[in-house]
Amino acid sequence: MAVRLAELTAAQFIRRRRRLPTSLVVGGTIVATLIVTAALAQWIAPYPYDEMHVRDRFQPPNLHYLAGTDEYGRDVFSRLLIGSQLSLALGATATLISMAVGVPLGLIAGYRRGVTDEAIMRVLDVMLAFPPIMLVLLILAVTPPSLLKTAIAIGVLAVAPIARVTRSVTLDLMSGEFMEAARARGERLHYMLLRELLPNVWPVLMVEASLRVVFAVLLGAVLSFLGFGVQPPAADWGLMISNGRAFVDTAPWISLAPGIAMSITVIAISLVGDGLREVLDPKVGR
Amino acid sequence: MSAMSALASPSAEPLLEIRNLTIRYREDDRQVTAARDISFALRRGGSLAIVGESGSGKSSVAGAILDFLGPTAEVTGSMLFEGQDIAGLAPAQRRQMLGWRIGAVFQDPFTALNPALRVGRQIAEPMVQHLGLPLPEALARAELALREMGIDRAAEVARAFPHQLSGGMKQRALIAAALACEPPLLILDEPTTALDVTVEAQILRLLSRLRREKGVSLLFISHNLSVVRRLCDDVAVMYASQLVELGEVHRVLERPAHPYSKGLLASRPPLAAASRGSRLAAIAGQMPTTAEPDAGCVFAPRCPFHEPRCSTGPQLLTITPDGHRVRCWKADALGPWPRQQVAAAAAPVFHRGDALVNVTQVSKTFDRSGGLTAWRLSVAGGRPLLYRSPKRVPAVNDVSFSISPGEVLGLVGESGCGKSTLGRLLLQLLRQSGGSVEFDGADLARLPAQALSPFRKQAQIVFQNVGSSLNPRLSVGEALDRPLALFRLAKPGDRTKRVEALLDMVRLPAAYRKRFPHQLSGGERQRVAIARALATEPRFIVCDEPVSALDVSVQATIVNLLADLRDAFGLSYLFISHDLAVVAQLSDRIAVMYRGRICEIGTAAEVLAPPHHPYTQMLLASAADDEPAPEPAAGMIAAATPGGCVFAARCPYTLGAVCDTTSPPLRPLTASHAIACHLDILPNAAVPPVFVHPDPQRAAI
Amino acid sequence: MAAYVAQRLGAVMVIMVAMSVLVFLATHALPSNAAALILGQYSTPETQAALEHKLGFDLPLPVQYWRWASHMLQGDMGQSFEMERPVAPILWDAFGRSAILAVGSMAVVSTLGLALGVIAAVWRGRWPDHAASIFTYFGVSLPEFYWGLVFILLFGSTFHLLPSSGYANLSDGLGGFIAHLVLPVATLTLTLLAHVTRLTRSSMMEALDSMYVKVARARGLPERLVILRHALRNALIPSITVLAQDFGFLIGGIVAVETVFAYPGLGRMLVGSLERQDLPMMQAAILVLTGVYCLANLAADLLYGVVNPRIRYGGSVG
Amino acid sequence: MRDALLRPRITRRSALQMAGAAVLPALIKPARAAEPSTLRVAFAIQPATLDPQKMRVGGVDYNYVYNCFSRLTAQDPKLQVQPDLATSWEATEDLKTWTFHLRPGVKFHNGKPFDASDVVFTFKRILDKDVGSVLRVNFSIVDSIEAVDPLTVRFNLSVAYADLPAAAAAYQAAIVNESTLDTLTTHPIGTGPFKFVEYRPGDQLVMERNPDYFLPGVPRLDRVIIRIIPEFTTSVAALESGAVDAVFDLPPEHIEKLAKSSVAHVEEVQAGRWQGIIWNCEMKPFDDSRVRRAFNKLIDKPAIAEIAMFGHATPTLTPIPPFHPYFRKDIPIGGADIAGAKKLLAEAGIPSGWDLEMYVPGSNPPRERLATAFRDAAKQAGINVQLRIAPPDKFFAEMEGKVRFSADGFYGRATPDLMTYSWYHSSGSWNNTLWHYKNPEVDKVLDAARATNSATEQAKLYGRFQEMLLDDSPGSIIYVQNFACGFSNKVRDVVVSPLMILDFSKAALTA
Repeated sequence: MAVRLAELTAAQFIRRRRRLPTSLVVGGTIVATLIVTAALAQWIAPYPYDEMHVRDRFQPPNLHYLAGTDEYGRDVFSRLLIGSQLSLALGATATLISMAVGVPLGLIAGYRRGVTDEAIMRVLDVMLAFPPIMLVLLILAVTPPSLLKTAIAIGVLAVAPIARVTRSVTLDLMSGEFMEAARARGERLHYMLLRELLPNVWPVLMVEASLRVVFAVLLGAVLSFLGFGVQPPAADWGLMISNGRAFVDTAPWISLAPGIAMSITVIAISLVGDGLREVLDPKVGR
Repeated sequence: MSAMSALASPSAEPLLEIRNLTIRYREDDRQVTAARDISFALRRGGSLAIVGESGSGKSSVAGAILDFLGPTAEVTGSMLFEGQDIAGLAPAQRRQMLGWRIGAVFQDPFTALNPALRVGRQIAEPMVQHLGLPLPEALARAELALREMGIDRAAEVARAFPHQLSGGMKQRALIAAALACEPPLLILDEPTTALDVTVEAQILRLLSRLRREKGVSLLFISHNLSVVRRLCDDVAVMYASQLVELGEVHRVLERPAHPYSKGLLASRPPLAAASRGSRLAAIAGQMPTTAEPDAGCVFAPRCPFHEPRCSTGPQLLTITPDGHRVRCWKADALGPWPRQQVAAAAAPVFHRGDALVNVTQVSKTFDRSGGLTAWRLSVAGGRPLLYRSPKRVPAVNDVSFSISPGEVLGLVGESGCGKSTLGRLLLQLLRQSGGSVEFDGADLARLPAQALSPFRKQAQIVFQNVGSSLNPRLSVGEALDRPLALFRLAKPGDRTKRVEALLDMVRLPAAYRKRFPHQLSGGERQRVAIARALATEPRFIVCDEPVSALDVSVQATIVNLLADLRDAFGLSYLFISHDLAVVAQLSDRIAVMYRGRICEIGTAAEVLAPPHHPYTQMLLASAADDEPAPEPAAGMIAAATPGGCVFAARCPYTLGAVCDTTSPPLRPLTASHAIACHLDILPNAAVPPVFVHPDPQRAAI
Repeated sequence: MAAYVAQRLGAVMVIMVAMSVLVFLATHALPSNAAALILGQYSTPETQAALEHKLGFDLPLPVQYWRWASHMLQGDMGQSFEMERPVAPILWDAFGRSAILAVGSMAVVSTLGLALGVIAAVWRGRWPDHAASIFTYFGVSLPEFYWGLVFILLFGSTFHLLPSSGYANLSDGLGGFIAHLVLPVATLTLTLLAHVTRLTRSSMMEALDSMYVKVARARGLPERLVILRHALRNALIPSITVLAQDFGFLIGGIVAVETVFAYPGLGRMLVGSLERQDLPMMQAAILVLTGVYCLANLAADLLYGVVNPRIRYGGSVG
Repeated sequence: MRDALLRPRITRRSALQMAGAAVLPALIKPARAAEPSTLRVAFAIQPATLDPQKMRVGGVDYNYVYNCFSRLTAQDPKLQVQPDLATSWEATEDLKTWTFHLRPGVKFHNGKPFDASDVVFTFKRILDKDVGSVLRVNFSIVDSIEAVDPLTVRFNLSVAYADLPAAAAAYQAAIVNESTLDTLTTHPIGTGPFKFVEYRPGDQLVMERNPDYFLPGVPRLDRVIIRIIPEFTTSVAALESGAVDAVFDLPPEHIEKLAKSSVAHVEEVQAGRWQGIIWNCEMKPFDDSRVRRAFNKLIDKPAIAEIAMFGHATPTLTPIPPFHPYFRKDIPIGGADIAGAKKLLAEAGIPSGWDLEMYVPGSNPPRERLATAFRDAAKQAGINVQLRIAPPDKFFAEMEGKVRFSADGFYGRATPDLMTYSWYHSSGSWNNTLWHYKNPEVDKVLDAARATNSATEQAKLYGRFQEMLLDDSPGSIIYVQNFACGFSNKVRDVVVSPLMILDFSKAALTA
């Protein structure tokens, strides 16, 4: 084929060397802060998350209770901090589970192609044929709820999309001539997948992972709302919102605080995802 | 006289005159200059080529005229078109001129047509917009326009969607759309670069005819000097955002005045068999991306004629006595571009008996609809409920040849002819559907994949695409270290030294070990890819279009490098390229491939000299096409009749039934030369006779 | 095109069968004892066994599946354990109301999402783009039920502008019918909009950066035509697939939104049946929702085939 | 004393109600001709079944039955047994034979006349094992039932039972007609003040005025629509915006806001519905009375009532509510004694840091708060309680009575016997489901109480009963919850009963 490299114009030249996108910097900073505070929540939190101060019920935010107290007189701010652990853990665990299953499937499907590919993809098609929430509801309705199970259920949900993304990137990479060069050396499967393919799939997976974390956090909240989520007195944000919604007129801070926290988290993670995407594909960002 | 036309002439007002055009791109705090103080003029009915390598700024000039550069570009200077300075017009007014007064055709016809609109509609669009024609009338005219482009089944093409057309056909449709309102100026930005050489020749002939018949002026942007010759009166050479030479086309091509022009012409291989000792002239180094001309001549760092004085101040564009413009103070005093010559090695003699690679009747058929998706549920009665859709595409068909140790076999053919597939079959990256591939006497097909390791060490590959030939996540050092580790070719402690030695072999500094692919230029990446192939100490390398993605000057250095390595290590190559001239430069023998079959094979001299296979002749004619010749009717994606000669549908000499039904075997003409053709008297001229209109029944569009 | 349709139809059929097996197995894996559930607290093992026999729970699973699936195919969805009423009329009733909600939301999401995406792409990097992205960011940053509560408080409780719950029959007047849909549709739209908007934006930007748009500009077409005729037409094609995907999220959203707005639809029915372990209800609801999703994907595939000439007009000319 | 049933601060019903029956029909009628009056009342859950005999859970089911059907007897808001389809009744001396005299001229909604055979059919249906009515246990003392004549029914009991008329007021004992059995779950036919019109599951149940209702002048409303709105935030907003006219059974967290509203108000009565903590006395370690006593000491009833119900509840000793005349006010309810509990636990060999799973039926925030508050107290005594919240139906089907430790709650029953016998008698069905408590002394007291017709005797016996359970109670009845409903200010004369019934028969809407 006689197609030449597209002529790199000066404008493109400039674009290639742009500094990190603002979204990535801002989002990354917030996410990093969130992770640090979540990790140190036990030490930062002014009160134990389940300590009740019955006499101080329904206190609006004040100096003692930064985000007010809930119907048991528990400190909403402390619960928020502990809740960030659960919400982030749910997001991270679910995403890790789906990556752990989806990435190898996608790599193998894309690398092996043919019958292996077909078999994997058709199974994924069936998984994708379920509306997202259905699978989770089904899994959670069958057995008593727990955080890990919620995470697994949400994780299972994301296996198919992650595997698909991985596969499509892998297929792209397969046409890369460095892959053929490696095959011409007679490299083994594990080297091909782990050294040649995975590092190149990784950036795209990071973008996808950010989407999945967001999705998991939100879905976790919905499940808590529907009563299939974590168990009280755990302070998962979704459950806090769900419990606080009864007091939304009289003590709005109980549901507002976790709502704002979740909103910030989700936006920050989305910003990171968008920033990464922008780095990978300069066209999208501008 | 014609040289004058390229300049602002007071007597005849030019159609387009560019004065002191400077283009800068700004973003954030950085700034890059794409064109610097460019001035030229194009007379009515004339044609001017702007020639330069990637990044020289030539496309930015075209973009500035079309107002396509976007908000980051800052354009100064004036652009007089039909006496009016269009630089000062409002964007809407400038947009109004496009398609009406100025037509434009771009490089890649594959993406330039809107996939969601019918072709005819897209040609009719400017007529509706500018001439105010009602759509039905415009559509009717679009059909006529397509016919004018040499398309037979114009009505059918007009109703087609772009994906149903071949590349050449698309480009014809795009030219038709650009010329729909008969604009006085047509800007062509690399219009043939993405096309096969035979198609390119046809498009060039078409443009030449249109220019003659319609009197349209052409502004032709290209990287290819030889293409320019066929179409243009004048040529402007750009280097690093500057115009370095401007003049009448024959004068520039035959007696280039600027050192860069000289180098560019010299690095282009001639269409002739080369001796083992011959090397191409090459321009050392690479074009700077941010050169400041105030510091001196921008070409000085690469110029073999360079003197201290060249770097002291800016070079001015001076007029030579014969009306030529050159940006070099000592242009008059220059000799020819220095040519590198290696001590002529004796032409080696190869014995067929001790072949390193022996390919016997090898075939490869792709099942394009592989896997479960090939299974279809039938809705029509009579068939089994599930059936497998038969979509089998033969890519390589009954090919036999051998390569001796130290021999280079060139493999030429157009895109899709199966030459890359053949290369991969040799390396067992694909398994053949039939026939055998032997390496060093061992039948590779019989070896299980695991047992191929010793073969893999001895046979390597270098690819075309410099963008993807290296894993972007591995440093150069890691990439070169891997084969050493895999085949245990050096002790772990010695591997760094060995990597540096490999870099030295491909003439890269040892410090490149730490670099990543994105920090390398195209030529440097290709050197690393060659070094990686050399790392296993192979005896045989498949070079799959190793220079096609590179600029001419870089191309020459890589070809020279490959020749040096061949001589130094006694390597055998299968050198695959679509470019007959490049193949001829390096190959001992040449095989010509068309649609999965070898139609001619012989020593380089035999293949390049008559008698030819009709297809070889067509390739040669396209490559050597100096003069505009009458173009043949567009016959681009002809389907070969199964069982017949693969070339029959395009062959100007077709004999009829025998060509359609019987596949001609390779017929030896000499001990080393064989041609697969039914003709008794083979075409005997390098330049073809007038192309006979092929059988209209078969003349697919 | 015919081959394409046949292939897609075949795929959907296979997937539906696979899904029905999955739904059947999953619901039968529920540890709860259906017979005990039906009979209540005072059942005895004998009465349970008798009922299990009557319901066919003592048959081998494949036979049970066959019975269940063949009944389903004939539109017989069995009897609700809890209500002791046939499932089908209840389900289709709820389905109709959910469909109104879904179709309404999809209509708003697609028009608004496409419009916002196009606007953001055309004015990329400028304030309409930023405004659209901030709006969509906020929309997706909280789950549907939260927005639902916010809307109820704002429009229902505080300002009394709109009914905050329930459903009104069209026969009782168009005004009430629409008024009851506004808040649920707005909630669903808010959370779904981002996906469509962003994808339209990026595919629109890709289209605007494409060669054929450059060429269309080179034909001197005004920018409006370039955007509408050339860029949009191609940018819409991937949006179809995204809208189909969003339909899946919509189903999830409907479950939550119907609960918040007391909207008597299929989503609420499903959650209720899951909570009450009402097996026939649950199976039917899941199967119908999944089937609808499949059909939505099929419709998108077919539509994709229609608008994409590559599929509609397969081969090359000549 | 019985007036204490209604907490005076809550009710805002006026004298109008008293005068209403006589005056209002004349006032309302013209208005109704102009525009049919429809009352829309929001319930959080939908009716599980329309078959009265098969109902298991109170709330919406009972309310629908109350308004669409009639029973032999009814209980007024003061828990007094009143005539319904039976106009009078009497028992033989030994309290083993009861005769009910039926109201003449009553018609079912489909026009069929009502007579004794319908009563016989209904009670036989209740006693039919295959129907699985929860009432079967209560009536298992019935040996036979016979129609003496079309308007007289006789029950022959195997034991003496004083509370049969009250037991007959159970909603599952609503009288159905044999010929309408087929459509009972889709289009039920009763004899109540309202006729069933339609039921769209998940949406609404519509009832309309029964013009042939046997009481004169009622009902005054043309239609009652039961709207299903699962979220109270939504239903309260709907009440405030006028989309519904009443909200049934407001959770305590929604009372405060509505109390401040200008367009709606709350009516709240004390009710017999109780919530508490259940431990299974047959499972380790609750078979050890020291552990049971320790757990009783852990529970600070007033504090938990405050946390769980924000004061809209009253701590109690047993299922006999504090407003009942038999309630022993002299027994202190007391607070938590963590130290004492710890000591007992140590004696019983329960290690500190013991992990205990507590199963809680969900969808009930007060019950979840109750459990959470208990968890906090238990933590102080070194017990780690893990809450396991399950969907209610799942809980009732799979966990209730099978797990060793749970939170639970029951609707108030009409008589002390119904309140206690099933739960505390060793043969009691709930006892054998929940906590498996065996105490021959308690059995003796309960058996004696149900066999006497004397109120003083009963008061003494039930007083003794409450004392006996103070220390060794098998599970802790923590409080009885108030029953609060929200009403639009337009709504008049809905009778809010402590049995958690809204009686719409006399209700009306003002403009």
